Amino acid sequence: MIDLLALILVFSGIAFFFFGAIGLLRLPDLHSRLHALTKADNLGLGLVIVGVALLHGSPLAALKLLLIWLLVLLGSAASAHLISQYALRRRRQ
Amino acid sequence: MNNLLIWPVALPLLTALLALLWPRRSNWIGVAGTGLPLLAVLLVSWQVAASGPLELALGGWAPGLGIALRADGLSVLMLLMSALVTMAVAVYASVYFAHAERRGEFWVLWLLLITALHALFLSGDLFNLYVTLELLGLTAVVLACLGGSRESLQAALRYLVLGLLGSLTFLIGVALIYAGYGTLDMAALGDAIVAGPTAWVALSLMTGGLLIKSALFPLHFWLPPAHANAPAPVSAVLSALVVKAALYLILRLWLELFDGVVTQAAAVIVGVLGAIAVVWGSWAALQAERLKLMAAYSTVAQLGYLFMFMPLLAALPEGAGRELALGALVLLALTHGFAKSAFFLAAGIIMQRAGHDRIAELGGTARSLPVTAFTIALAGVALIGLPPSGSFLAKWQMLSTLFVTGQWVWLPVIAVGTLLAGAYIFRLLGHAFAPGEGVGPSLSVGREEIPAVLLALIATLLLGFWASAVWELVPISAYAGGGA
Amino acid sequence: MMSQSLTMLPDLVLAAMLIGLAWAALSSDDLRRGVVLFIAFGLLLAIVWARLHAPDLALAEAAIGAGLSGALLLVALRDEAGGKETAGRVSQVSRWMVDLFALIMACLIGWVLWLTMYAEPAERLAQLANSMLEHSGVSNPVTAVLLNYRAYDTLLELVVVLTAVLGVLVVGRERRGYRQAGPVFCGLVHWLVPLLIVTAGYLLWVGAHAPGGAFQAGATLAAAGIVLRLAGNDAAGLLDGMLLRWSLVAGIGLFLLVGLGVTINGGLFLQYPEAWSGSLILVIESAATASIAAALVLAYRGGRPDGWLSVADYDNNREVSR
Amino acid sequence: MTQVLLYALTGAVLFMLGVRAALLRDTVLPRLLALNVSGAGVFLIFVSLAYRGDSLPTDPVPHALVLTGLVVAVSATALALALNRRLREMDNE
Repeated sequence: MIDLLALILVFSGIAFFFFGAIGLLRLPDLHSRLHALTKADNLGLGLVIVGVALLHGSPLAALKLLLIWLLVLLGSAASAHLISQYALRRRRQ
Repeated sequence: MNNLLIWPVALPLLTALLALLWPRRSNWIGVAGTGLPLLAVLLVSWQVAASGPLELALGGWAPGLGIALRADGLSVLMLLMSALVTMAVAVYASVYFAHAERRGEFWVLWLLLITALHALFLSGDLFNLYVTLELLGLTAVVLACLGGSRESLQAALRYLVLGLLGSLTFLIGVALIYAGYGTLDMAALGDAIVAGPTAWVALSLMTGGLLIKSALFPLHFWLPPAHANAPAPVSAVLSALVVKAALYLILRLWLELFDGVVTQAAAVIVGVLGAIAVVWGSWAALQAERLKLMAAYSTVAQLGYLFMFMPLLAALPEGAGRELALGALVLLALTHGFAKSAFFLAAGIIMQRAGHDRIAELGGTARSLPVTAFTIALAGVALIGLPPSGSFLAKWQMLSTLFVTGQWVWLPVIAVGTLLAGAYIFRLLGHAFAPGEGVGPSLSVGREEIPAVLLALIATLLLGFWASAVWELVPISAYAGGGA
Repeated sequence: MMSQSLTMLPDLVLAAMLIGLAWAALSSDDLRRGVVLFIAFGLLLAIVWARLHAPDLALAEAAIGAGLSGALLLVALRDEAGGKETAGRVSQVSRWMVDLFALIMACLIGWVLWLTMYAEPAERLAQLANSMLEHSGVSNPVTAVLLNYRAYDTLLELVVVLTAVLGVLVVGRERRGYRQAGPVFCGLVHWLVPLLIVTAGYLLWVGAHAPGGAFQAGATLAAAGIVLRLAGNDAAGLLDGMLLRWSLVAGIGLFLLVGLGVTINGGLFLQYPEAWSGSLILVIESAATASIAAALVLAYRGGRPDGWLSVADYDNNREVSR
Repeated sequence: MTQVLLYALTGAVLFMLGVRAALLRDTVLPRLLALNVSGAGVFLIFVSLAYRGDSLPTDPVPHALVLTGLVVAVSATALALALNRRLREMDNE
C-alpha cells in the first residue's frame, strides 16, 4: 500500500519535471520560463523525494533526502534570482 | 638496499618540492637534485650489471594488485642516458637561467621532468605508464613554453593537445588489455598475451598513441616548432630524452609484452614510415635556415632510423642475432641522445652570444667560440655516423643485419640519409668556420661550454669505445616474454 | 525475455542519451552551447556511474568531471569572446577519411570488447582486491586501491596536478576578479561556503569506509573557493605567498615522506605498517585534499596571483628592506 | 552481462566520436571538449569492466584507475585553457 503511494508520488513528481521542461522549451520569454522551471522542478523534486523516502523507510535516509531538497530549493531560488537580475541589467543597458 | 629502485624517482621529486618552497635557493637545489638521482642511477646500474634485473613491489603488494618497479638492461641504459644528459644540461642551465625571472619555476619543473622520465623507465605496470606518460607530457609542455614567445606557446599548446590524444589512445589500449587479460602488471602480461584480436587491436592502439608522442612521420609535424622554440636547455632534453621515452615504450611493448603477436607486415609499415622520416627529415634539415630548426628536423630523421630497426627485429628469431640488432638500436638512440643535447646546448650558446641562430650569418663562430664550434663538429660526427662514434658502430651492425635478414631494400635509405646528414652538418660547419663577425668576439671558455663539449665527447668517443657494454647490458631482461 | 528487455530499457535510454549529448556537444558550432551540453553530458555520466555501482566515481564525476571542468570551460568562454574565431575548412575527402577511420576503429574496439565479455566470466583483480581489504587499513575498496595497493599511481597523479598548476602559474597573470555580489547571492554564499567545507570534511572522513575520499573532498573544497570568488572575493579563499606554496606542496610532500618513512624499519616504499595504515591514509588524504583544493582553485583563477613572487621579486624585496 | 556490453560499446562509440571531432576541429576549445568526451568513453569502458552484476561486489581497481584518469584529464584541460588564454591575450595586444 505504501509502495503504491510512493510510486504515485514519484511518478507525479516526474510529471512535474516533464511539464517544467516543456515550459522551458515552449514559453516565450526568460521570466516565464524561469517561473515554470523553478516552480515545477522544486515541486517535482519534493514529490519524488517524499516518494523515495517512503520507499526506503528509514528516518535517517529521509532526513538526508530532506536536506537535499532544501539545498536544491536554496540553489535554484538563488540561481533563478541571479539569472533574472542579469537579464534585467542587460535590458537596462 | 631493497628500496634502491625508488630513489631515482623519489630524489628529484623531493628536491622539486624543496625548490618550490625555497625559490631563491633553486639554482643550487636544482643542480643538486639532478646530481643525486644520477648517483642513485649509477648504483642501480651497477647492481643490474652485477646481479641481473631488479624488482621493487611497491607497498609490499604482489605485482598485479600493486605496482612493481623493474630495472633491467634496457631501462638501465635509458636511465643512464637521462641522468647523464640532465646532469650536463643542469650545469648549463644554471648559467643559462642564472638571471631569468622565472628560474624558480624552471627548476621545479625541471626536477619534475626528471621524476617523470625515471618513473617511466622504471615502471612495470601499464596504467602507471599512462600516468608517467601524462606527467612527462605536461612537464615537457610547460618547460617548452617557458620562453614565453608566441611561437613557443602555440607550439606547446599543439604539443599538449596531440599528446593528450596520444595518451588517451594508449589508455584505451590499456583498457582492452585489462578486459582481455585481467591484469596490468607487465611481467604477468608478458606470459599471458597470445596472438589474437584482443592483442592485435590493443597493440595497434597503444602503438598509435605512442607514435604520436615519438613523432614518427607523418605524425612528426608538432616536433620541429616545439623543439626549436623552447629555451636551449629544454630543447636539449626534449629532443634527446622525451621523444626517446615513447620509443622506449614501443620497444618494450613490441619486443617483450607482445612478442609473437607482432606481424612482419606491421613492422614493415612502421619501418617504411621511419624510412620516409629519415629522408624527409634530413632534407628539411638541409633546407632549414635556423640552427635550432635544423637540429629539430634532424631529430625527426634520427628517430626514423630507430623505427627502421623494427622490421629487422621482427624478422629475426629470438636469440643472439636479435640481441645484436637491439643493442645497435639502443646504441644509436643513446648516441643521438648525447649528440643532440650537445648540439642544442651549443646552439643555445651561439644564440646567446650572437642574438640569433641564422645559419647563413654564423661566420666567425669558430674563432670567437672555438669550444662551441668544436662541440658542433663532434656532435655532427655522431649525427652523421662517422667513426669512432657510437652511431657508426650501430649503423654498421644495422647493415650487417640487413644482409642477414635479406632486407636489402633499406640500404639506399640508409645511404641517402647518411649523405644528407653529412651535407647538412658540413653546410653548417662551412658557415661556422668561415671568417666573419656574426658572433661577437669572446675567446673565454664559459662554464656553460664545458657540459656541451662533454656530452659531445660521450657521443663520439665514449660510446664508441664502450659499445660492448651496451651489447652486454641489453640482453638482461626483466620480462619473460623476450630478451634473454 | 520480456522482463530482461524491461530492465535493459533504462540502460538503453541512458546510453542513447549519452551518445546523443556527446554528438550534440561536439557538432555544435556555438561554443557556449557545446560547453553547456558537455556539462550536461558529465552529469548524465555521473548517473551512469551510479547505475554501474561506482558511487565514488559518481561523486567525483559530478564534482570534478562536470563541475570543475565545466566551470573552467565556462570561464574560458569569457576569454574567447574577445578573440577571433577562425573556423577552418576541412576538405570533404579528409572528412570522409576521418569518418571511415573512426567507424572502423569503433567497430574493432567494440568487437574486442564483445569477444572478451563472452570469452569467460572475467575475474580480473576484483577477488584479490576485495580479499586483501582487511589488510589495507580501510574498508572502502576504492580507497584501498587508491591509497594502498596503487598508492604510487596516486602520488604521481598529485604530481601531475602540481605540474599543471605550475604551468597555469607560469603562463600568465590571473584573470580579473568579479564585482561584489548583491545581497541575495551574498546570503547564499554565507550559507553555502561553510556547508561546502563541512561536506568536504565529511567526504574526507567517510572515504575510509564509504564512497568519498581526498579527490571528492578536494573538489568540494575547491567549489567553495570558486563560489567565494564569484561573490567578489578575488583570492577565492586561498592563502598568499609562502603559505600558498606550502599548501600546494603539502599533499605530495607528506605522501612522499610517509612512503620513505616506513622504509626506515625495513619496509618497502609505501608499505604502511598494518596497524597504522588507517591513520596514515587519513593523514595523507587530509594533506592531499588541501593541495588538490588549492590547485583546482588556482587553475580556476587562471594564472599567477600578484602574491606569487618570482625569484627576481624576492631579490628586489631584500634590497628594498635593506 | 548484456548491460555491461551495452555500456562498453557506448564507451567505444564515445571514444571514437571524440577522436573524430578532435581530428576534424581546428580550434582549441572544441578540441578540448572532444578529448574530454573521448576520455569519458575510455572511462566508461573501464567502469563497465568493473561491473559484475548486482549480486557480486564490483572490481574496485578500474574505479580507482578512472578516478586517477579523471583528475589527470582535468589538470591537462586546465593547462590547455591557460595556454589558450595567454595566446588570446597576445592576439589582442
